[in-house]
Formats: sequence, C-alpha cells, structure tokens
Amino acid sequence: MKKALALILMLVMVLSLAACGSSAAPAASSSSGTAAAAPETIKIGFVFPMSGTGAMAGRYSTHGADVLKEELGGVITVNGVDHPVEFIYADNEGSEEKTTNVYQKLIEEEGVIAIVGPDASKCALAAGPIAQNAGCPNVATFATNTAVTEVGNYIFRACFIDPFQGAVAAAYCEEQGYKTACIMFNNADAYSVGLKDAFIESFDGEVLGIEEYSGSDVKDYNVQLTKLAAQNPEVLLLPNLNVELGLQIQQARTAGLTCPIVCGDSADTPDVAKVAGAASDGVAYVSAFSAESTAPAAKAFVDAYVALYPDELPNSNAELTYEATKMVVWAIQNAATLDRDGVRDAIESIDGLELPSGSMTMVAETRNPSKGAVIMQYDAEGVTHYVATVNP
Amino acid sequence: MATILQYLVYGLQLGSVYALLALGYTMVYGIVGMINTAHGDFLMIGALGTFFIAKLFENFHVDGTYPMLIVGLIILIAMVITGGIAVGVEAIAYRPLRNKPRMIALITAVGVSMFLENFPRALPFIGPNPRPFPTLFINRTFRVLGASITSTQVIMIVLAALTMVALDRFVAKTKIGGQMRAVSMDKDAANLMGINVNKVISITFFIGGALAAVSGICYASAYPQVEVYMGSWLGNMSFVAAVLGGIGDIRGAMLGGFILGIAQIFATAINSTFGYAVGFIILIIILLVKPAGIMGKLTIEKV
Amino acid sequence: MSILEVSNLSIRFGGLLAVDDFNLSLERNELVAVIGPNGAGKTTIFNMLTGIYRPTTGTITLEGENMVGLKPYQFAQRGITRTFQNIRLFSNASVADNVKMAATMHTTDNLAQCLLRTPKMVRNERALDEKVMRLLERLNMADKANLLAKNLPYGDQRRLEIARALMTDPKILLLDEPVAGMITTELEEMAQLVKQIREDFDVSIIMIEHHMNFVMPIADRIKVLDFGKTIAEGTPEVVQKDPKVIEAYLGGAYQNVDA
Amino acid sequence: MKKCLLLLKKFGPLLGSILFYALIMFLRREKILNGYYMQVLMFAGVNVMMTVSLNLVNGFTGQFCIGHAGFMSLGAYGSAVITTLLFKGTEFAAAAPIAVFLLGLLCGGIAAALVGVLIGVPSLKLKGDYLAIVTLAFGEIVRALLRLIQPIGGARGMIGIPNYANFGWIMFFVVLTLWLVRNLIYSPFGRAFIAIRDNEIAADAMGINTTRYKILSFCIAAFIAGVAGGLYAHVLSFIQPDSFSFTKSSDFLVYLYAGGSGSLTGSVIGAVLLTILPEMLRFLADWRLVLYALILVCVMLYRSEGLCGGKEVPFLRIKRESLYQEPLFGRRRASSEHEEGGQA
Repeated sequence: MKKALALILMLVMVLSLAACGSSAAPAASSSSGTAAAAPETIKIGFVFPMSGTGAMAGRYSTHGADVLKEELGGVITVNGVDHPVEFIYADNEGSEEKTTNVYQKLIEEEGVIAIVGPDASKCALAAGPIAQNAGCPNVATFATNTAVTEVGNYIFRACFIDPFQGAVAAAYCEEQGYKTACIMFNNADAYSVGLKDAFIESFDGEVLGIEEYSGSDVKDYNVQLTKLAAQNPEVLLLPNLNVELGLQIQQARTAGLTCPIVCGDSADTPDVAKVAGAASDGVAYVSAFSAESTAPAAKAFVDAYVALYPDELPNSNAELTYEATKMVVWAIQNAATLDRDGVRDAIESIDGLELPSGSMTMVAETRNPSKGAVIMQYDAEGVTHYVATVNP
Repeated sequence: MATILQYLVYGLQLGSVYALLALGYTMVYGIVGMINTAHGDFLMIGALGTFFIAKLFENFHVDGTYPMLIVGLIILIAMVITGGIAVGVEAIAYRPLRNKPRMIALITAVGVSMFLENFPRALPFIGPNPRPFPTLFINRTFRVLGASITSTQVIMIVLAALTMVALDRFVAKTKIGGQMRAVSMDKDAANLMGINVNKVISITFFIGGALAAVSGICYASAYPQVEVYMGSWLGNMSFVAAVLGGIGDIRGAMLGGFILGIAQIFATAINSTFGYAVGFIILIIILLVKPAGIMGKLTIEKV
Repeated sequence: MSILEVSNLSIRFGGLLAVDDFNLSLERNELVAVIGPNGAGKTTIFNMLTGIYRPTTGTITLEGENMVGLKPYQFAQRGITRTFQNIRLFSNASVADNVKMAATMHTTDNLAQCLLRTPKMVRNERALDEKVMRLLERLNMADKANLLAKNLPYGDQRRLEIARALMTDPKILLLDEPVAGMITTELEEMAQLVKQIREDFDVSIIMIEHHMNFVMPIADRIKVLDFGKTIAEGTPEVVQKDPKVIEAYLGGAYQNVDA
Repeated sequence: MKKCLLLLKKFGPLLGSILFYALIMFLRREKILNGYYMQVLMFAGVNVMMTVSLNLVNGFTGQFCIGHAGFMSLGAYGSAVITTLLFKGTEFAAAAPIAVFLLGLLCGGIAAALVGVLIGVPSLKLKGDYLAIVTLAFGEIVRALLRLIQPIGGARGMIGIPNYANFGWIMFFVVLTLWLVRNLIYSPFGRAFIAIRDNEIAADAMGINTTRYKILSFCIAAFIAGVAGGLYAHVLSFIQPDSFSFTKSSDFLVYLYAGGSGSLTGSVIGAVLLTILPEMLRFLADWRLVLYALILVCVMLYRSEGLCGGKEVPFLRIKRESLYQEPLFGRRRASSEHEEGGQA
C-alpha cells in the first residue's frame, strides 16, 4: 500500500512535470519573418494581479491592453507579413513569489517576445532578474520604485518614478502657495513610503505632522486624521493606494481636515471618487495623463476604451498598460524583428512616440520614460479636471 | 479630554464591528467547536449583498437615502441571504467533518473562505472593484463634550450592545437557546435527549451569518466601501477578539471586540508608527495575564 | 527503613478541606491500599504525591528528600510514578511506543546524537527496544506491541498503563483503581500481576481501590479514608473488623461494586 | 544477499534522492523541464521545509502555531543581512560564496530559533486557540517591526540578494531536513513530543519535562523555518516584510493538514502537490483560485485525514531496531525492500 502510494506519487510528479514540459513551446525564434507557410504568432506576456487585493488594478490593466488588441485587429505587420498577435494574461496574485513563477512560465514556456507589467514595484524587483537573465524585454507599468529598472538593460517602465512624482506633488503644492503640509502614509507599502520620502525631500514648506498606518486591511484612519487635523495644515498629502484613498478622503473631511488634499497617481481611478463621494471635491492628484486631454492619442484611447467597456472609464493602470504595450508593439514594428534583443534595442530608442499621455522619449541610461506629469482634480461629482502640466 | 473621548468613540466604532462579528464567531465555536475562518467572508457577503439589494430598491431612493421601512427590509433580506449561505456552507462543507479533528474543519474553512472571496471576484458583474456603499442610516454629527459623534457611530455601538444582550437572553431563556447550550456541552447526550442537533447547529450558523451581515452593514456604513476581500482580515481580527474575550462566551466576545478596537485606536493614537505592533503586544500581554481570555474560565483538566 | 514519609498532608480547595492530615510511612517493597468511598480524597492524595497538586500543609519526603513544590515530572524522575483512574495513554502511539515514551527521562543521548542517529544512539535504541519487549512479555502484552494504544481492549489499556509506569524504573508505584470496570476473571489476573510486579521490580506500591476482594489478599496495610480523614488503618484483617469502617464504608462499597 | 538488502535499505533513500536529482537535472538539460518548472520545484522545496517544520510543532508536539511565516521572515532577513549587507561585494564572498551562503542560512536559522524559544515560553501557559492567537500576533509583530527597520529596507524590502540557492541546494536541504526530522521523531525527543501531543498530563507524570520539550520543539521548528526562509530569500533575491503575512502562514497550515499532519510523507505530498496545483490551473485564468478552493474543500471532505492519512513511506519511518520482535525484513514488507524511490 505504502509502496504503491509512493510510486504513484513519484509517477504523478514526474509525469505532470514532463507532460507540461513537453508542451513547452520553443523560445521566440529569431526568424525575421521569411515567407513561411503560416506566419509565426507574436506572443506578448502580461503579468498582473487578477486575484487578491490588487485584483482591481489587474482588471483595469487587462482592459487597457484589450484596447490595444482591438486597435491592432489581432495582427502586427512585420516586414510586410501579418503576424497574429496573442496577449497572454497571467495572474501573479500580487505576490513576488508567484510573479517569478509567471515570468518563468511566460518566458520559457510561452516564449513571449516581451513582458508587460507587473504593476507593483515589489513584484517587478523580484522578477526583474529573471527577464534580465533570459534577455526578455520587460516594460513595467506602474512600478515607480527607482530600483526597478536598475536591475538591468532589459527592464523598462512606462510610468514615471517616485522621486519625480514626489517632486511634482511638492512643486504643485509650492505653486499653490501651501506653506505647511501633513502626510498620512502606509508604512507597509513601498509605493507609499517612496512617495512620502520624495515629497518631503523636495517640499520647501514645513511638514507639520506625519502619521502612519500599516496595510490596507482595516480601513480606519480616524485617529491619524484627527491628529493631523489638530495641526491645521494647508495641504494634506495622501500618497496611498487606490483601494484606501476613497475612504481616507472621506474620513479626512469628517475628521475636520478642510484643507486641500493631494494624492499620488494611484488616485487616478474612477473608483476613488465613487467611494469618496462628495468629499472628493477638489482633491488634486498627480497623473500620467488626462482623460480630458484634447490630444488625438488621448481622445482616441479614451473613446476606444469606453467603446469596449461602456461601464467604466480608464484609470492609470489601464492607461499605463496601454502605453507599455504600445511601446512593445511599436518596437516590434519598427525594429521589424521578432528577436527579443532587437525589440529591446528598439524600446530603448523610442523617441517622441505619441502616447495618450503625450510625446514620450525613453531615456536610454535609466530606461525610464521622459514624460511629463499632469495635475488633475476631482470635482464633487467625481469628474476629473485638468489643472496643470509639469514637465521633467 | 475631548480628544480622549473622541478616540474612545473611534475605538468603540471599530470595536463594535469586531464585537458583532466576534459574536457569530464565538457562537459557532461554542456550539460546534470549530474555528470558522470563513466567518469574515460572511461579513463581505452581507455588505456586498446589501449593495445589490439596495440597488433593487433604487426606486425608493430619496434624498440620498432610503425610508426607514425600506432600510429595515434591505437589512432583513441581507441577513436572511447571508444566514442562508452560512447554513448552506455548514451543511455542505462542515457537517460531514463534525466528528473529525477540529483542524480538519479549520482547513476546510480556509478553502471555503478562499472560494467565497474568489467566486464573486471571478463573476464579471461583481469583480474586484471596490464600490461605494449606499447610505442607509442618516448621517448627522453631534458634538458631545468637544468630541464629534456621528449618528452612524451611535447606531453601530448601540446595535452591537443590543445584539449582545438579545443574544445573551436568547441563549439563556428560550427553548432553542437551551438546546444550543445542551449541544455545546455534549452533542451526543443532546441527541439522546431528543434534541435535533443538526437543526440546532443550522440555527446557530444562521444566526452567526445574520450577525455577520449586520456587522458587514455596520462596517460598510462607517467605512463605505465594499469589495470581495474586505472580510478576510476583519474575520481574523474578530477571531482574535473572540479568543481575547474567552472563546465560546458571548459576553466575552463583545468585551474582546471592544477592547481590541479601543486598544488598536489608542495604540495608534500614541504612536502611529508602532500602533499596529503595539495592538498585538497588548493582546499577548492580556492573554499571558488571563490565559483563557477575559471572560473565559480556565478549565483545569481533572486528573 | 521507610522509603516514603508523608506527614500531616492537607489540601484545601476554597472552603473544602479535601484531605485532612494524611500520614503515611511506606516501607520498601510494601503494598499499601487506600480505600474509601467516592469523594473521600484518595485521588487527591495521589495528585499530591505526584506533584499535580501542591499540598496546603504537610511534607512529602522520599528517601530523605523533600518533594513538596516539585513539578510532576520531577516526582517521576525521583521515582514516584502513577497510573490514572481515567486511563491516560498516548492513544495514537503503539503499545511499544507508549512504554518507550516513559523511558524518555533515562535517555543518555543528546539532541545532536538523536538528530544524526549515531551508532551509539542506535545501540541505545535497540537496547531500549529489548527492554520494552521484555517488559511487555512479562505483562503478557508482547504480541500486542505494534497495536495502537487506543485500539486495545479496556483491560489491556490498564495493564499498559502499569507497564508504562514501570518503564520509568519507579521506587514507588501508585496505582489508581487498577481494576475499575474489570470483570472477575480479569480481577484475579490483575491481582497476580500486582503481586508479581512487587516481587520482580522491587517497588513499593500504593494502590487506590474500591474492590475489597481484590485488595484484601494482596495488601500489607490498608488505610481507610472518609471525607478526607483517615478513619482506620492496619492490616486487612484489622481494618475489616473495624466497626467504623464497616459503618462508613464497607457495606456500601460492597453493594456498589457488586451491583 | 541479505547484506545487500541491508545496505540498500540504509542508503536507499540517499541513492533515491541522488537519482531523483540526477533525473531532474537530466530533464532540465534536455530542456524538457524549463526554468518555470525548476522555479516551481524550488518553491515547492522551500514549502516542504516549512511544512515539515510546522508539522513538528502542530503535528507532532500538538501545539497550535498559526504564525509560522514569522519564523520564515526572521530566517530570510537574518540570512540576507549576512550575505547581502555584510558580505556582498567583499573579496571573501567572491572567493567563497558557498561559505557566505551557508553562514547566512545558519545565522537566519539561529535568529529564528532564538525567537522560537521566546514564543515557546507562552506556550507553557497557553493552550489551543489561545496559543494560536499569540503566534498569530507574533507573526504580525515581526512583520510590523521589519517594516520599520530602515537598514534592511523597511517596507521597501531588500533587493539584490545574491542568487545563491539553486535547485541542488534546495534539494539538499529538503533531504537533510527530512532525514534529521525523521531521526528526531524516532528518538527519545520525538517520542517526548508525541507524548505531549497525545496526553500532556500523562507525559508529565512519566517524567517528561513538558516545558523543556515544548520549547525545544518550537526552537527546532523555528530553526528549520529560518533556514527555509533563508533559502527563499536566496531564490527570490528580493524580500519584503509583507511577503510573510498571515496568508503565507495559513498556506503552510493548508499544506500540512491537507497532506496529513503527524506524518512527514504527508507534509512532503501536501506541500509539493499544493504548490504545483495552482500553477497547473493557470489555464483557468480568473477561475483558477475558485477551482483550487473547491479542490481543497473536496480533499478535506473526502480525505479528511489528509492526502496520505498519517501514513509514512518506508524511508521516512524507522522500524523498531529490535530483532527481538520481528526480523529486520518482516514477511509483510519483504517485497517492498526493492524499491529505491526517493522524492524531494
């Protein structure tokens, strides 16, 4: 009995491994689109949390990618050959461990030409070395931590970095004439900590009080906000995650903080304003793009998005995923190659690509995009309004 | 002074959520002896359910809220649905394991919890996005001794206290309450005495689920955002509260919930950097002083 | 020379004086039975003699060493072991393992030796196994060595408790109702066993038992307890004839047991 | 012939492990197993160690620890501090990376073990659920404190941890752990643990210093968890406090009880299968965790004693050494001696 059990187990293990293994496709070949019988499918991998507390971000992200897929009509033309394109969405549950698994799967098994995502810096930091070692270009969407692209020359990002965003927020506050600020941040979250540090470093005024909370599990911020209200600051910075912001804005108003509120780019999610309700009136945030923008690329994106998903408006996740994917597709088209290295070089060479957020140029040394930020503001109905553009 | 009172109100607000949830936790534990880690997800179902039920009643929507009667109806429907789901979960997943080691039921509950969270998430019309919770209770702010208290907070705290008293009386005085006590002491003996143990346990789960729905509605009224993962950590905290008060004891659960809420708020108030850790340190200290929780009696095994 | 000296032992639970002024001087290889109706405080005395309860007043001296205040495991390590009235076996372990577990305190192997399973450790284990088997054989349980304790019939569970207690190499063995719930034939076997143990292992035995037929032939001395007080003491013949005992206890107990 | 069998019995597991390792490496070289499978296998190995360690406390000693990820995080950070903060870029690390790696693992293990003693102390006073809550609180406190220590990155975590742990190392530590824990279980120490689990009062009455053995159990388990955490850190090369949350602890609980507590085989099977299963369900996209949850519930319902139901495969079990009771190769298992299976 025990022997049988042990044997069966061994068998199951080895078979399951071998079975899955044998189905592995060869890595992206370097054929340059010679007139073969059937054109090779171009696979692009996407890594997002589709379950777990970050699942909302993943949902917007996949929707953003879907817009580009529609736009491409399912094909990318390389050297005059129409290659079918396949987007492979992989769930990383917002965990670093799963992200590394998913990267390996996409690179080794699916043979993707490039990976778009993930949205969290921690996941990008954990899995970045895998893409780097495999020589697979990787464009992170929302990973704003400076260290993400320092992993190596295959790692790019579509968003701006924490120090820039913090500086933008600080500059905006100074411009508005705010002399004193208070901050409440999530000490369990790297994004929040990074943004807070960057803001403090560039803000010329005085930071009157800093309060912390740990994690987004229990959404009671009353004490921290009451303490900050006692400081009577001219502005409140909430550099926090979108699942927390709605309630924070609401509770800040209830706690008697009447000053203007400034948030990071994660506030660019319609759900924040929906949850905050009327309290969202006047909340300003740093954003990569403005849905109001009259630029054709922006308008086209928003229209295409709404056409595909009539119930919602795009948020930053959707938009950045769209841009990151666009960068990859542009690189494939312009490098006219299905070779990962060629794609990497092409991404690095992006100069003046028209994206919804404006014209984007890749800084080759840091592999961060050089792009401006806009300051947006919610009104009482939760509609966003353009306030200002800040360029690096 | 006013600040301390204000913090106390916040503590009671958070504590009442823990307490309401812990009541269901502790009842189930007291009667079946299992740790139902999916209990927090019943809270989510209650809150999310209320969101959708309220949508159905949109025609009655006036001045940003609903008439009292409709609110009562919405809450009742949510309680019945959540209680029903709790009963269903018990019948399908827990009943077959009743005589198995309790860890087995615990792991099953982890699986159930995972299912209850991920199933609605995977449904396209629910999904993972947080939603604003409709205003069910009229929100007015009172000023008492310099502290501002909202009507929602008052409703939550009073509701929690009333529920505790009602539950306590229910278990102590009614026939079914007596049967519950009998089942909690000895299932087999209760069975021999002609008590329908399955029925009693089903009723317990129904009450637990309904209470979770109420706490979900309270939580979502105070922190008006609903999403599918909202219950998991709250469930853990209410388990902590129930154990702190002495698991299996209804008054203990209540006390544990309020103590936990107040401890967390005051720890945060003193230093928000360490607040989170300090809350747990207080917990450990209390347990070291009272090894069977605050209201729990240390059962000395007779040799 | 007496091996165990218990004097003025009393314990109070709240207002209840559960055991009042219990005295006992136990000789080497002596068998003393403690009898008395339910609630007389017999098991409480055992609990004090094994360190589970700390007496309110009084002293317990084992070979000149004061034992009051020591932990239960220290009582066992110094040579007082017991069986339990409500059987407490290591129910998910095999019979042999149950017995082996009781030898834990005699082990000379340290953690590293056990982790690495050094040859010395293996030799010790083998010796232990043999010792266990010899013991089980003496108690007629060798054929059941591999059964799980919880699957044993009731009588065997009692015997296993005794085997386990013997494995600690006790100087004094406390038997708490060793024949409770047994039928008459088992009773005789057990009486035989107790006698044999007393001879083979050179232990002193204190035994709690209701069953007079069982106690009378094997006990050297009997102490009779009622409501925590010692009401009579002496050889079985003396005790049997003591009017106080007959009045307080014997009549009722006979009926109880035979019923 | 008999001597040959004896040798096989003694070295069979070792041989089996080596063969298994060789097989995996062969499949890897032949590109049948790609990096993805190796990655999943490595995490499975770490999870096996964690589950075995949890088994020691929950399954064998009968305590109730639900904050095991806390020990793991201490080991991960402890080892990462050594390899990354102290030695990274030094000549010594370049000359002897393995020495640095092993030193890191040792320090991680010791750090976790010391705290394990600390957690063992309340276990003397608290039982069951009350102890569980303390371990949960402990895990949360560790996590909260790690976030606040800036030299190790605070909430941002530590990046650039050298990628020392490969499949070979993990395999080595898994086999070593299984071997050591098996030896421990079938020794006076293990018997003391089981005695405490089965009946603490009786254990005490039989001269077992329950205090000491309970703390020891926590301590050893914490050490193993610490080493596993160290391996985890050096596979992932990035750690942050929130990786070691309660969710992680409850994963290990699931592996343990789904596999069958009180059995090493169960821990191995539970951890390996349940690490691989969610990966195999990836094709289900959104519905993946829904099905995983259903499978888990069904396993518990239909095989509630765990997948391997408290049984042990021969090489994770030590038959009594005595020749007195039955011959070394009992009639019952005479045929099973030929197998030379081994699994990570």
